[in-house]
Amino acid sequence: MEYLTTIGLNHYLTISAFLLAFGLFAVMTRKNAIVILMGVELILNAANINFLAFSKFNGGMGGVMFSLFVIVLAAAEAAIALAIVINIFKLFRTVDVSSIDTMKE
Amino acid sequence: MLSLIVFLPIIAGLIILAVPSSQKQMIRVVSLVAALVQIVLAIVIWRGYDPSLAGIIAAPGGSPAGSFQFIERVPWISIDLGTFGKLNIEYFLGVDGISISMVILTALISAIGVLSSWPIQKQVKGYFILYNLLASAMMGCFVALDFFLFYVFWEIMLLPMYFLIGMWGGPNREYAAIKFFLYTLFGSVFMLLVMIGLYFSVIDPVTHNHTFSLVAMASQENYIKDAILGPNNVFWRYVAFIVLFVGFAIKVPMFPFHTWLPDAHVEAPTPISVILAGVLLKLGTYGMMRINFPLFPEVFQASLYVIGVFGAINIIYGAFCALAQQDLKKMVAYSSISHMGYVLLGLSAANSEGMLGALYQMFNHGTITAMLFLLVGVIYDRAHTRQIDKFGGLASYMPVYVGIVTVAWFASLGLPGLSGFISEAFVFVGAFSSETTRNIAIVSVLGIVFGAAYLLWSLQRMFLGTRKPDAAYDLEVGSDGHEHIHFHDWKGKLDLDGRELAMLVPLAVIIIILGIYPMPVIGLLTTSINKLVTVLSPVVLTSMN
Amino acid sequence: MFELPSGAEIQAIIASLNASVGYFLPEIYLSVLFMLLIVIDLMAKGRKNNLLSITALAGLAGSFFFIVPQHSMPAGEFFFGMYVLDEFALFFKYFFVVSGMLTVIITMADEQFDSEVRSMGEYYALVVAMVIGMIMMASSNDLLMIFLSMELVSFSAYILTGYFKRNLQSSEAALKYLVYGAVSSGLMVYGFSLIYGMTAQTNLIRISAELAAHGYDPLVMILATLLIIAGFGYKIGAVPFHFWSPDVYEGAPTPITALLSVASKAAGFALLVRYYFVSVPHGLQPYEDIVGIDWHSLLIVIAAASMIYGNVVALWQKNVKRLLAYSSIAHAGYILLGIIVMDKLGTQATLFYLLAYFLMNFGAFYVVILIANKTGSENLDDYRGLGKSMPLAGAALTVFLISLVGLPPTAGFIGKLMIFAAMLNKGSLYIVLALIGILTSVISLYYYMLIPLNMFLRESPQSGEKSMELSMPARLIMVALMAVTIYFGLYFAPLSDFAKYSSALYGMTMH
Amino acid sequence: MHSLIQLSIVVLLLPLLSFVILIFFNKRLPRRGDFVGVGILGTAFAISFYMFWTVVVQTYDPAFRLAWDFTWIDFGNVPNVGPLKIKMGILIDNITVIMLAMVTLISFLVHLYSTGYMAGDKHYGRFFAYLGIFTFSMLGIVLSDNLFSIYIFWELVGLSSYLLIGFFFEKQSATDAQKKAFLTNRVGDIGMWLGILILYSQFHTFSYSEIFENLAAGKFTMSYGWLTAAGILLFMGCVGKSAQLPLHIWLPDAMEGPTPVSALIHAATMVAAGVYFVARIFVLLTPDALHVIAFCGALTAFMAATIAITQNDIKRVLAYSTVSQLGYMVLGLGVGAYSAALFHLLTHAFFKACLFLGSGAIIHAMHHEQDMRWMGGLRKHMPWTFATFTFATLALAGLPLTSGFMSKDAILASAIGFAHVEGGGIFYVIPFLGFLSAMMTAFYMGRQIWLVFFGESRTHLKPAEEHHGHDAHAAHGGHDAHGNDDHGHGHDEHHGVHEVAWNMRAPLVILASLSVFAVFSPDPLDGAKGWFMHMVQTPQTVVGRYGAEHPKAEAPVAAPLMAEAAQTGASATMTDATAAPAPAAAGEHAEAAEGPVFTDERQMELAHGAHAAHYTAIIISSIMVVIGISLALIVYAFRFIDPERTSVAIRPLYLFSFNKWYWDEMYDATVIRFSMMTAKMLSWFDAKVVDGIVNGVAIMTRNFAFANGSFDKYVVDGLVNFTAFFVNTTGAVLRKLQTGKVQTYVVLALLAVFGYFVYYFTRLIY
Repeated sequence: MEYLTTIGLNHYLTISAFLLAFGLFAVMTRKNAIVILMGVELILNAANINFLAFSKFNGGMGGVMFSLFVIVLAAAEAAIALAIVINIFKLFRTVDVSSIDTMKE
Repeated sequence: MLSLIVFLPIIAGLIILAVPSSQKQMIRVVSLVAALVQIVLAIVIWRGYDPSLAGIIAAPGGSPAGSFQFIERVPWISIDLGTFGKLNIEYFLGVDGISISMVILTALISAIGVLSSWPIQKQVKGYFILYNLLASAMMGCFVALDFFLFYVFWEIMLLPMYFLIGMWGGPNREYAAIKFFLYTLFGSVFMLLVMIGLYFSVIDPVTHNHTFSLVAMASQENYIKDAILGPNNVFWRYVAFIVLFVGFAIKVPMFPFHTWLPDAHVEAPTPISVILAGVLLKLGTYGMMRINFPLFPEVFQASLYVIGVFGAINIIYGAFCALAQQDLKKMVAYSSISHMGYVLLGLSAANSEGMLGALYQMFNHGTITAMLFLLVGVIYDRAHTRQIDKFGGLASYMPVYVGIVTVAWFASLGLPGLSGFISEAFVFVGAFSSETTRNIAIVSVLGIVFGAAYLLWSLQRMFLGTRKPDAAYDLEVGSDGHEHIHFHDWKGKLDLDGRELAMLVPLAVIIIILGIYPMPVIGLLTTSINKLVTVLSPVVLTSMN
Repeated sequence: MFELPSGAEIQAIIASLNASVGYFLPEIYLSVLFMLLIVIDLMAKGRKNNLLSITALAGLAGSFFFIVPQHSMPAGEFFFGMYVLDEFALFFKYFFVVSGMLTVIITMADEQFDSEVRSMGEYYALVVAMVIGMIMMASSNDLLMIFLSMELVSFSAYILTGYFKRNLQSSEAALKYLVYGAVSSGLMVYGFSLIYGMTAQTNLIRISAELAAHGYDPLVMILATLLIIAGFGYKIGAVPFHFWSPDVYEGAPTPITALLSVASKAAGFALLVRYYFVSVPHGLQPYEDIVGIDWHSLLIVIAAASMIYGNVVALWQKNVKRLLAYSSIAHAGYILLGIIVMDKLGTQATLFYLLAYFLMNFGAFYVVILIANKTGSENLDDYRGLGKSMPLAGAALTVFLISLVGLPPTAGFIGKLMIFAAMLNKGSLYIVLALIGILTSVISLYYYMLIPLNMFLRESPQSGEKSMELSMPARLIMVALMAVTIYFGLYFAPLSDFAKYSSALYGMTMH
Repeated sequence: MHSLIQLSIVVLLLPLLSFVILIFFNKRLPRRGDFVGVGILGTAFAISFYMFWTVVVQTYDPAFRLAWDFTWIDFGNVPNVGPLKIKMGILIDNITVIMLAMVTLISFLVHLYSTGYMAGDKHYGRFFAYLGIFTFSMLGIVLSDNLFSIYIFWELVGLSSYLLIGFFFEKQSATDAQKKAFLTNRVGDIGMWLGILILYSQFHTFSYSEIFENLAAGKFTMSYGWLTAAGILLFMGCVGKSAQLPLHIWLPDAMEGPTPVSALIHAATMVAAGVYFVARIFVLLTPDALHVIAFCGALTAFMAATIAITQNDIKRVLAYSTVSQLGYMVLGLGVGAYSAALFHLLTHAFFKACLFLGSGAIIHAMHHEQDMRWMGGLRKHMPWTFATFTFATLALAGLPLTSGFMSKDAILASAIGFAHVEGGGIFYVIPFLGFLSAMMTAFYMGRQIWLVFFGESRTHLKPAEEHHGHDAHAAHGGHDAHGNDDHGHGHDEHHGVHEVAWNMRAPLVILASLSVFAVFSPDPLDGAKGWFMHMVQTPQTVVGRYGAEHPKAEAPVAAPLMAEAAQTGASATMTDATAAPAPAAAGEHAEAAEGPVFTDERQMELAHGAHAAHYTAIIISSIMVVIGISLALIVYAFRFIDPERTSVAIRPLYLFSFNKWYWDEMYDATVIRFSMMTAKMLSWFDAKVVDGIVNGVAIMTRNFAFANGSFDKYVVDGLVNFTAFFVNTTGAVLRKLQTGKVQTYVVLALLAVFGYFVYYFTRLIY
């Protein structure tokens, strides 16, 4: 029962792996652009968890710094993404990415 | 000197670039002048050429100076590549017995081509710019002694040719042009790999650097034993040889890579057909003699029989195909496939007679086929058709034309007294004298008959007899009671006019003179040919490795 | 758990920061330029004058003033190993600045902007931002820095791609680019996190040292590497991470397409080279890779796939921009060949090829824009008969395409020559790969020649003999590009010397 | 340079000069410049007659020989061969001189004759030009001293024959005939060329003398079979030119040419060139080769004679008789009767030329009527022609007191001797066929004389459509009006049939008088006593040592002697004959001393055999001739036998002969059709298969779903191998991946990553 009481690296990694999987799942299956972007956020956060966990267990501040930057960039990305999606909605009257395929082959 | 003769047309092209495109006559004249000057230069080179120097490989001591002539050698690009020496590309021109005749031929045919381009009215400016570019590139190929330089010229030829066929060609020209382009490019891209491989395998005996110099590459002792194309690396040497051979064979064109030729010829305008048959095809066999064989002599010795067989196939196969053609130009195209077969056969003999025959055949085929295509062009201009059975009885109405036709036709079927015969004769002499190719020679002799067959047959159907009912021209009885013919919408002179004579007569004269006394040309070649044979002979190889 | 740094340490940090700033001047300068442009835009609101573009152009040109002195500086890392300065980085600084300038120039030529957008607004600022980002990509020596710079480039690129707000294709392109980019950068970061986890390092050089010194879990290594490759592959647009590029290239404003297809691709390669060479421990020979992950064969597969796929699919394209997009995928493959060889000559060849590619691709896009200005179309069929109405453009385009095919006498030919030379120099090891390269380039001939074929060999359906005369500056630029392309095809010593000089990476000695 | 050499060069070049002048300027000259041709040929004849006089009459030496050559092509120092030069040159010996005189004389006479015969033709001037180039090349053959130059002139003769046969090029039949002639000759030339190649590949020289020396010295390293092959192949050249089996088919058709041409080329000179050539290379023919030659000649002589019997066209009869006579000559060479064969060549040249010119006169007088069935009774109208024609006929038939008698008889005698020497059996077929054809010759010539000159005119019997079927008025260059006019007159009693003018009559007389025995030999029964047989003697073979059957010849003693013989142009001298020990000769015949004495046993025996058979031959042949002539008289003069009914009675035989043994039909059915089929097949193959394969299975891709027109047209045909198809497919499939849906892209990328992962994972585990 020891491994339950003390939370080890693997727990973190497992969670991040799950997050990554969810994120990818969302990106691949959801039609709504917004949801897809949320999926992307999940992926980034999975990475964050990794960084933090590793930096906690191997020592050193690198991971923490990295996660901070990732969070910031995620925010910026979200902003740009929303702008583009809104523009898309204006033009296409939908945010269903699978129906936005005027260019192909 | 050589630089001048190579770049003269390009200079002309630049001048034309400056001329407003409305000044058609001006443009033509500029090109003509350039071409004539080129001929003069060629004659100067011919007179100044010393037949006693062999060429092919460097003189003892590794410097080409004692062996090649009119050498121009300046470092072109020299880059330090750190761990493995420098990348040395030289601007290296020179002539020896193999190239001298081709230089003369190229100058001659280019000039003839300009004359025969006279009637072209569509986008004259562009046409002559491309034409001059082409002329320069061809000349460059024949005098380049640096593989890199050779390759550059070789590739530069493709594009003008593509446009010249594609823009000024017949109805199906797009197809022919792209086909020509893709075939020849396919042949040459692999050459690029071989070229690089050779570069890393060869050391210049003088500078002790890697080099692209064909002269250095031609002597086996300059090879690094274990390099990728070094003597020990037998497998890749064979591969390289085959790759090069295919590359050149496509240009020749050798069966089964020949199918681009008839299309290209049928679609190309007359002057381009002349250039194509007169010079470009020679580049294939020239490349073999200059690059393919001397660089891989042992592989060459091993593959004599195969080459000979392909030569024989070309001869017979081309003749048969020509026999079946309805389109005169297509027939001539196949005939030149057949005639280039003789060159291959002669090369496969690997002895002086054969090689000399082959080289001389290259020259003669240049003049003769040029004449044939010009004559086809003459009749096509008038009748707008080349269907053999759309004519008949022209001999009565265009005596001069038919007279020259007879000369050309008989030259093409190898009639003694005309230059074609001598070369073919020596090809056979050589091929028969070599044990390897004796049987092939015996078979190929059939080509003589079938060659005569299709030529005489077309001669009879088009020019002898009487007018066919559905002929391409009308028969009318003139005021003086004599019969005349006239072609629909042909305003010009019925029989040959001055310009056409100016193109045809010189060629005819050359063909006859060289048929009676070939030494003026052969005298230039013999030393080099003997040298080449020595370089290729197995004895020498064994002594080297 | 983290103890605060002592005053002395802080002093040291500040000192080193001060020292480092000297190495960072060009980037700082460009950032200033970036803000300046925004300010100008705010002041000259809505008005369509060339003020912005001229400023951008001059400003970018001005950055040379800061870049050139850096040659004298010793190669080394600064900002605590975040950032390096070496010949390799310098090369790309020039590369990106010049491509930025060219982008500005061809933007000025593009009339589509007049119809599509009301003001150029932040357009030039974003271009500059992208340039900064790419420069940083080329010089970053730390996972964090890589991530930051990549995102900087990507974000500006997203916006620029979608810059034609009312244009369906442009917006769609932006969305696709965004989604795809976001996902792949996310994956990359995840990969980074794994690397960090194994080595507790983010600095490439130390990562390499760590990996070499202590062991690592091969399985995790594989996963990390693949995820990182996914990120890089998306930047360089190599198969199978290329899918975004055709649509984006087609949809984006043509100058941006040019910028993406040349500069951001090049940035990706810079990144790849640095990461692959520096962070992955190597023996003397590339194929003596560390166990568990085999970058070498991985890249070979990617390269071969890119060359074949790009060229083969390009055969089908009817839209010239899209056609060039596919060709750029193929070229990614060719460039990879140089990286795979992974020696001095290979790197040199890679850089040289990038330069040649830079010339011919910008040239091609420029002519495409000029033609689109006149005909309002990028469709192959609308190119029919253009050779007559605009011969100069036709000639120029033909030269650029010939160069793309890799025929003499053009820079493109030399590029291929050097790449293949680098491969054959390794003996018969890479001959098969070289053969693929050769064969695919024959295929490429066909679709490239389709354009001259339409321009020259075919008559335009509406036989209007109206000759579309181009403006004098446009002609000059075109001729200049054409001349340079041919000049470097005939005398390429300076370029290749430059490439050789630049093939020195900090923290790695190449053989 | 010896003066004779210089003269011979002049003689050689004069006709060329005439050609050059006439081909370019005939329109500008008065009378279309015919006088140029006649004048130049006259000069040429005068010079060559001077040569003939100096050589034959003054220096009366069988060993006479002059040679001169110059380097034509210098190969330099050829590896494995050493210095190599291709020489051209002139060889003058007795045969040369005699041929020279003969050719120039006949050519001159034909020129003269043509001024009358061809008068008013559209291309009158060009005709003389062609005659000029022909004479030039013929003289070239006669004078050349090596195989290469003789091959050159060989082909040139072919060319001029081509031009002259097709002189009336508006006539389909004429153009067909000229093409046929050229191609058939080419077939023969191939063989000749291969023969030359065999010899060259051994000795790296073309010159007769050097080849003979090397052979005599035993330097021929290939097998005896190759040597025989070389002989037979060289002989093939003669088969083509001299119209021997199976390549004789072109000669009768060649009668489409103007009649003077037939006289000059296809009777007297060119066709004889084949025989001359075989004589030149006689010494290197192995016994086996000689056997082949002998049989070929005999069969030809026989076949042609049988055909000649049933022909109606006056010229065709003569043509086949020419073939038959050439057969005699070849037969003669085959059986080793070297001098006899050449003798027959000479005599035949004169009387056959006379016959052709005579027939030409008749045709001319009959307004281009050539069919003997519609002639008759001409002796009253054309006495000169009648006389000369008849005498020439007798010579041809070989009646005593004519030149033909002596030569033909000499050949037949040697044939008998040959059969003896070879040990009889099958070899007796040769003399048998010889005599048989002698009889038939007499018969068909008698028939001809009678049909043409005796009886009453049968012009009116000619059916109208036949009339036009046979009219040759196109010979007047398509002057329809004029031609029809002539035939309009045709019906009433020989209106306008008259003796020809002097310029056509004189040649007849000269040629006829040259067919008298006295010209060649004092003894009407024995040509061997004449100057010709003395001047032209069978040379020593140089191949005696090769092959198993002559061990004696390989004795070292023989070698130097043979080398000696070879050096003197391979013609044994009297001094040799007297000096050399002649063991076999001593006993049997005293006359043996007159003939040359051979070191080669076989040749020795042949000589004696011929001698022994001399009188036998005379008797048999005379009987045969008499039978033949009397048969002709019985049938056509006294009409004891009705030819029509006979022909019906033996219809199959008649048809077989009348249709020329169906040779043409056979060739059409086999060779020609085969070639044309092959050609069609191959060109189809080329267009469809080769192009198709090389261009990558165009068909398959053409039906390919996504392929748009331009694509497969350009790429598929363009790309230079199967990749086209591959590329096409993959391209079409791969581009489907680009769905335009961004999520698909992500999925695909992830799949790729996953794929890599799995791959490495497995590699890691195993």
